[in-house]
Amino acid sequence: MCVAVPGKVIELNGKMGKVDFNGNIVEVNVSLVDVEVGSYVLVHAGYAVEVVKRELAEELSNLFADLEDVL
Amino acid sequence: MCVAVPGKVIELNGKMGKVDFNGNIVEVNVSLVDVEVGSYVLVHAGYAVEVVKRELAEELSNLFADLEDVL
Amino acid sequence: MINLEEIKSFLLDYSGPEIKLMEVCGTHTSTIVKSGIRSLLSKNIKLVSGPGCPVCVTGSRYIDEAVNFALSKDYTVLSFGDLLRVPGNEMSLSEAKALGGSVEIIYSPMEAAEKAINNPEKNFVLAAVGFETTIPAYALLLDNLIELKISNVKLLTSLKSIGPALDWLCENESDIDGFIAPGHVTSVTGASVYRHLAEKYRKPFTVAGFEAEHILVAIYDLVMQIANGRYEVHNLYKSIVSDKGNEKAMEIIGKYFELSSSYWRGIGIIDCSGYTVRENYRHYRIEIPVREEEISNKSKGCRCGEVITGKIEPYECTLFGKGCTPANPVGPCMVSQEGTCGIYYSMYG
Amino acid sequence: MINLEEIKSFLLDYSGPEIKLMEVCGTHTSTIVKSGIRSLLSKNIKLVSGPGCPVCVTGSRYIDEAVNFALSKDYTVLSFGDLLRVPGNEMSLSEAKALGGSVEIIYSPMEAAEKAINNPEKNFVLAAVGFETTIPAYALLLDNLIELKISNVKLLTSLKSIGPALDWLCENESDIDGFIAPGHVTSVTGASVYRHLAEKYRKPFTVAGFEAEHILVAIYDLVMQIANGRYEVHNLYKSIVSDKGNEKAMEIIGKYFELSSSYWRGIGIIDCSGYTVRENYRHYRIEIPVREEEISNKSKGCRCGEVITGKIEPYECTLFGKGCTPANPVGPCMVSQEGTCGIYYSMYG
Amino acid sequence: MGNSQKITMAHGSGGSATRKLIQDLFHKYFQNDVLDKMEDAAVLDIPSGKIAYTTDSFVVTPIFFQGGDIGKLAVCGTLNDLLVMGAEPKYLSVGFILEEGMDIRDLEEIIKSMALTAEESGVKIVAGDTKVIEGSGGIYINTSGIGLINHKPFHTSNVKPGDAVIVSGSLGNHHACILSHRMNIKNTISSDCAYLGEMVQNLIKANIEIKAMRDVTRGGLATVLNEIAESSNTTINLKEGSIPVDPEVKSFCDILGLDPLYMANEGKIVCFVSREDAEKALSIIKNSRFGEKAAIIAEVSERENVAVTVTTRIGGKRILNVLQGEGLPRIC
Amino acid sequence: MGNSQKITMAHGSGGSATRKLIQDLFHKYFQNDVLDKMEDAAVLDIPSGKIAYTTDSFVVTPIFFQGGDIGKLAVCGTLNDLLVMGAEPKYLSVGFILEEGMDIRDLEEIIKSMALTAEESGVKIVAGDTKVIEGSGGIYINTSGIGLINHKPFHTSNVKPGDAVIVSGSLGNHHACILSHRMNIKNTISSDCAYLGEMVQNLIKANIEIKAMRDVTRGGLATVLNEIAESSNTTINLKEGSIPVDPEVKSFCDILGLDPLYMANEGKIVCFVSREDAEKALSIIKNSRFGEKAAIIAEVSERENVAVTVTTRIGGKRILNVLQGEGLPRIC
Ligand code: SF4
Ligand code: SF4
Ligand SMILES: [Mg+2]
Ligand SMILES: [Mg+2]
Ligand SMILES: [Mg+2]
Ligand SMILES: [Mg+2]
Ligand SMILES: [Mg+2]
Ligand SMILES: [Mg+2]
Ligand SMILES: [Mg+2]
Ligand SMILES: [Mg+2]
Ligand SMILES: [Mg+2]
Ligand SMILES: [Mg+2]
Repeated sequence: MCVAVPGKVIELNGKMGKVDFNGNIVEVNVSLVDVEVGSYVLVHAGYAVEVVKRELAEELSNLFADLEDVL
Repeated sequence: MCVAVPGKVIELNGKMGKVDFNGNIVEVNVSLVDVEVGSYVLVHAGYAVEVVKRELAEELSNLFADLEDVL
Repeated sequence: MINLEEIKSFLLDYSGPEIKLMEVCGTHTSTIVKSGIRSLLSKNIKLVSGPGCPVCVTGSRYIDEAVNFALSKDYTVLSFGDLLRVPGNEMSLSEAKALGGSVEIIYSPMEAAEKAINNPEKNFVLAAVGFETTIPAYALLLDNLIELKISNVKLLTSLKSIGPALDWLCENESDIDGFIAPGHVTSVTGASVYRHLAEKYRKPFTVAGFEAEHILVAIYDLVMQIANGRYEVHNLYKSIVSDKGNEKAMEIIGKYFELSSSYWRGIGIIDCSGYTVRENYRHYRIEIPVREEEISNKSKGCRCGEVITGKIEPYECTLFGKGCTPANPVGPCMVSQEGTCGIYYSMYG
Repeated sequence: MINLEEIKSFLLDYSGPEIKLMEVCGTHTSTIVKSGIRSLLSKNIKLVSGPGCPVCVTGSRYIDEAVNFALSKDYTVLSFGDLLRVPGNEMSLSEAKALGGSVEIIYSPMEAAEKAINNPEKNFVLAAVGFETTIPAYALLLDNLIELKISNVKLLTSLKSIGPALDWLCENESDIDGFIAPGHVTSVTGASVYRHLAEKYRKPFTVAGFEAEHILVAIYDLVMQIANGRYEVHNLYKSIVSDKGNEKAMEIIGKYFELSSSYWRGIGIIDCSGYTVRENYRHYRIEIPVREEEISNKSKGCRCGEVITGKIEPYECTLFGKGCTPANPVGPCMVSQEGTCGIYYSMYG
Repeated sequence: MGNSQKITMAHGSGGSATRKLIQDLFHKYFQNDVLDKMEDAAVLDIPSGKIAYTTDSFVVTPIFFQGGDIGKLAVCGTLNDLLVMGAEPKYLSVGFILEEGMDIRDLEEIIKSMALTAEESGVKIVAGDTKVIEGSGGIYINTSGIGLINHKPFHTSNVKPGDAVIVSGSLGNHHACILSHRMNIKNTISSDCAYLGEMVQNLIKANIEIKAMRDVTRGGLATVLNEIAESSNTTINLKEGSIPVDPEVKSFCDILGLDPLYMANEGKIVCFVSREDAEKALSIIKNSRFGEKAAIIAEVSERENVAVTVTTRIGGKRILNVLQGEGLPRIC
Repeated sequence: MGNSQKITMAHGSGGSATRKLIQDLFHKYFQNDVLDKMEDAAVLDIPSGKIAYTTDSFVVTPIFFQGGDIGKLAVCGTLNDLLVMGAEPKYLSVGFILEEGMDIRDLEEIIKSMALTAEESGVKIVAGDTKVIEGSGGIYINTSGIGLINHKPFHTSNVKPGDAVIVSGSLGNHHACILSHRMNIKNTISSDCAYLGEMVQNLIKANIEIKAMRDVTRGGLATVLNEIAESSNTTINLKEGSIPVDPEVKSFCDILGLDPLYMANEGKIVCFVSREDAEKALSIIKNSRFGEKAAIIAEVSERENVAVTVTTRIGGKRILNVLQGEGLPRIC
């Protein structure tokens, strides 16, 4: 249900946009996020839930720094 | 379309009757003919078109007499 | 008393003047072909087929209407199987069905009531074709619909009366010497309907049953009448047919239907030759205007009209067996089980 | 800075007081099981699963309603695939489909608009289940339906808010020492929603992403917080989750939906824990009363309620793997891809 | 659980539900040393020589009818196709395509019936497959079969002028039976669905030289005779009066305007033998199971310009063509 | 005529329309000395020994997809099933079930594709059947196949502790390709649908002792490995990191929450060889057509209390069960 994955916005067309997930292109409603072409967004059930602030590799390598911040 | 065959009335139930064609029993609307159980009727498209006055064998053997009558 | 063998040798050896007889009814055509009756006749006795197949005389526009209902999501068309492959201007009901249109085959018009009751959310259009034999069945259906207050069935009619068509033929095709009258239609209308035609056009009419013997005897009777200059109406199907017919059946036809002008494929519009649902039952009818029709593109080159009127035999049509086969029919005469071209094709290949 | 290997050895060797953590989100449960994370933890760290699978917390009466619409000739039910095999009191949507009911699987609520446009003669009922992650998609659909004046789609809702459920859990299940907060729901609501709970119940909340590393780090963080007597809300999914969440998304939820009391399977009715379509859009909503439910006959013996609230693990249910398997589920927890029992069954057999 | 009584898409997933279906039904009833191995293909020992190999799919509705069911039909149909080539049927494969909503108890009945028919016929079901499609509870079955040919194979090209044509029984019963169900006409017409192994075996044992043989199925006798006349370049002359048709079937046909010569059978063969062997062959067939009503119905002559002719009851002559246009749906 | 472009019930009648369809399509493209005889069964010469025999039905939608179509699938699927038993595929039967409304040009494309695939694979289509059912233009194909076994047949029971497991390429491509069409996700994922004859031939020629082989189809790798572990009474230990999955397929799976280990393939085998042969076998497969991405993914150990285990990327351990519940419909 709450499966959601990050992809790259490659086209914008009003409320709708095309998002690329490693070569898989999906029509997505982007009206709830502020994005431009090239942004990464988290997509769930056909709409962009959030802008992704950093890619997965970066996210994981920063995870330990984030941990240190909160501990 | 105008395929019609004679069968024997074996059951009457108001407008409807059961007609037996050599063991094939069909529900038939009999409201346009005066029949009783045991009568033969000519059936077309689910209704009895006419009472059959004589069976096929009799019909064919009388055919030549009928011909003589008209000739 | 003459017997079958004597009649057979008479008909095979007949060397009098050439005689052309028309069997009006498609079921007669079928018996003639299935029994190989032509092989039992002198070549001086010619049998031609008439407009007695209801499917064959139906116009292409009627098929178009039925096809539109089939393709519309809101309607289901109920039809006799024979009508399914008749080409309209765009396609047949069978093609409409293959394209996802809704068409259901029925065997008796009265099934429509049951279907309507069991599927109240659907709207049914009954493709109602036929002659006086079949029309009482539609009348009985209407009776039933009214009694049970069923409102989701309507009739799309192309119903025909055989008498006016025979009148037209007698008027226009003077080389037909006599008629084998259709046994089952006549059981409803009564044999007396032919008397006026017999006298007006001085042609004999013999009502026949559907066994091979019936046909042979009727041909013999007609040949003898013609030889003797007679033009009487003879009833040689006594077990079923009476002079006055089935009056109850004619009455219920009259209750629900009225005579109207009607288009016959290959003939044109004939006054008072069709039946439509009466005005007071208009809730059950779908209106279609009566119009002259061009031969449609789909049946270019089809000579059904001439086959139906006894002018040609099917194999005289250049499409017969080539462009036109039962699997890929061009005209309705190739489609129906009673269509002359179809019958000829399956028997003579 | 600590690294993954150090965290792994810490968690495996941990010998402090027994700690019980709840991962609220079904997708977290899935990562935990798929990555074999339990095999990497000391037995003093126990993970239990929470009510974070929307399918699992849905009542059987809701399924009954959907089944009725599927079986009625007038409606087609649109549903996420996960919901299809959840048993109602009579049957599941999948069984209704096998019986001829009309059910179509969708992947995004927004597909409903397209289906409605392409099939104007049909009436669609959208089985709308989900948490705050999914609810904006329904709101966007309603936006679309209104804009395009589409009137043949209605929502049958069982929409939940995760906050009130966590509140209930903190109140009622005091032996849970900390929560792995659901990453995706939190991206919409914002991490701040947990602050009030953390303080009220003195329990730590750590928001985590969905890679195995995220989970390990979150567990480590929670263990450390507990060890140090802290009860803070930590966000360890910074690439997606912010403190205030997606305000536009929360706004559109508020435009079309209002909070209402809601029935949670295994828990009961919780005030203000669900969302229903607002009165001014009632044309798009199907009313269903909120009622306490008995365990249905169909799921006699099912302990889903205890699984959902972290009281037991699936294999403690006597039906697990015997009467209850994904092929023949007794409770919703065995059905859904996010249902704890189903996840356990496919990984541990 | 209601779930267990109807087929759902899960049964076609290839996963645990499929496995359970296979174990509970196919494995249970079709068990034999080969199938039990459950490999991707059956491994069979075959003596060197010729084999016959054929396939047919079965889509009849109703799936249960007087005298049989779709399962029995699927076994008999393929076995008879092997038989008429002169082969001894040995192995069958079965492919089920099930529509969602199929009743699992019905499926079990069908499988039982297939297992029983296979056993009675001395063949093994050694390979199988099941798929589920969306729909409304229907079932389609494909069978393929392998038979061993231990003597000269029968070939339609062997047919020569002078040969006699024997039909093994009355025509139209299967077709009439199926249509009766569909059109709600009550009668006692039973499908002739049967495996004719014993009959053919008896002919072979008696050293009758069988020129050619065909089972008379879809398209009816008319279609089969046309095919044989074409492939042997002969003309077949049928005597209308000699063709066996049960009176109940005859009347059924009259009601609907059907011709038994075009109707499907599922346990009838036509057999071509020399004129000399004809009477002996006839009496062997008549004394075999399912052969009581056999009759000599035609003779073969030099090719005229048509394939099949009929001498009618009243002595007329006509051509007998193949089935034209639309047959009635789903009879086999 | 429009009639000629869509399948109607008449094409299933067994009469002239059926004949015309057979002549215009099946006969035209499938021609070979056996099929051309058009008898009720094909007569085949078989050397004495063992044969492999299998059947499968194919119900995939869409019927045309990136990398293949239902016809190619129906040929490759059955040939691969013969292949993995150690047989050399020789003959195929084909049963078509066509829904009314099927586009005849589409049917022609499918038949062409089957003919081409059969030819490339060196097999003959020797028996066929066509039925028409009501519906909305769909097509279902059953194939059965016969192969000759010229050496020791492969059997899953040969698998022993210590053996290595090789998968011949990346997983999930066929399944992802089919689902992409259905869910309107644009990508370049192509079905892996292929006949793997060359690959297996190369292994045999190199004298690799193949213990067992399976094509990895419906139910995915997880299901196949479980079946083999059960039938050989071993445990198979999979290394998560070693399993080849294309990045595009991986992302596709992430979008829908799918697991490539449960997804169908149509041109992938798993091959069990001794540890000693493993590297050599791997390099042979890598150098064969369709084998570039092959990998050693697991090893076999003494039976523990579970069938298949996985060592995960982060070093966790878990059980890998067979596919549970509903797979997504009509993938093969
Ligand atoms: S053969 Fe065909 S085209 Fe010619 S008249 Fe008859 S129906 Fe028309
Ligand atoms: S195993 Fe089944 S019955 Fe037991 S709690 Fe889970 S879902 Fe309910
Ligand atoms: Mg319609
Ligand atoms: Mg419904
Ligand atoms: Mg066959
Ligand atoms: Mg057959
Ligand atoms: Mg046959
Ligand atoms: Mg299979
Ligand atoms: Mg197989
Ligand atoms: Mg296979
Ligand atoms: Mg396989
Ligand atoms: Mg066949």
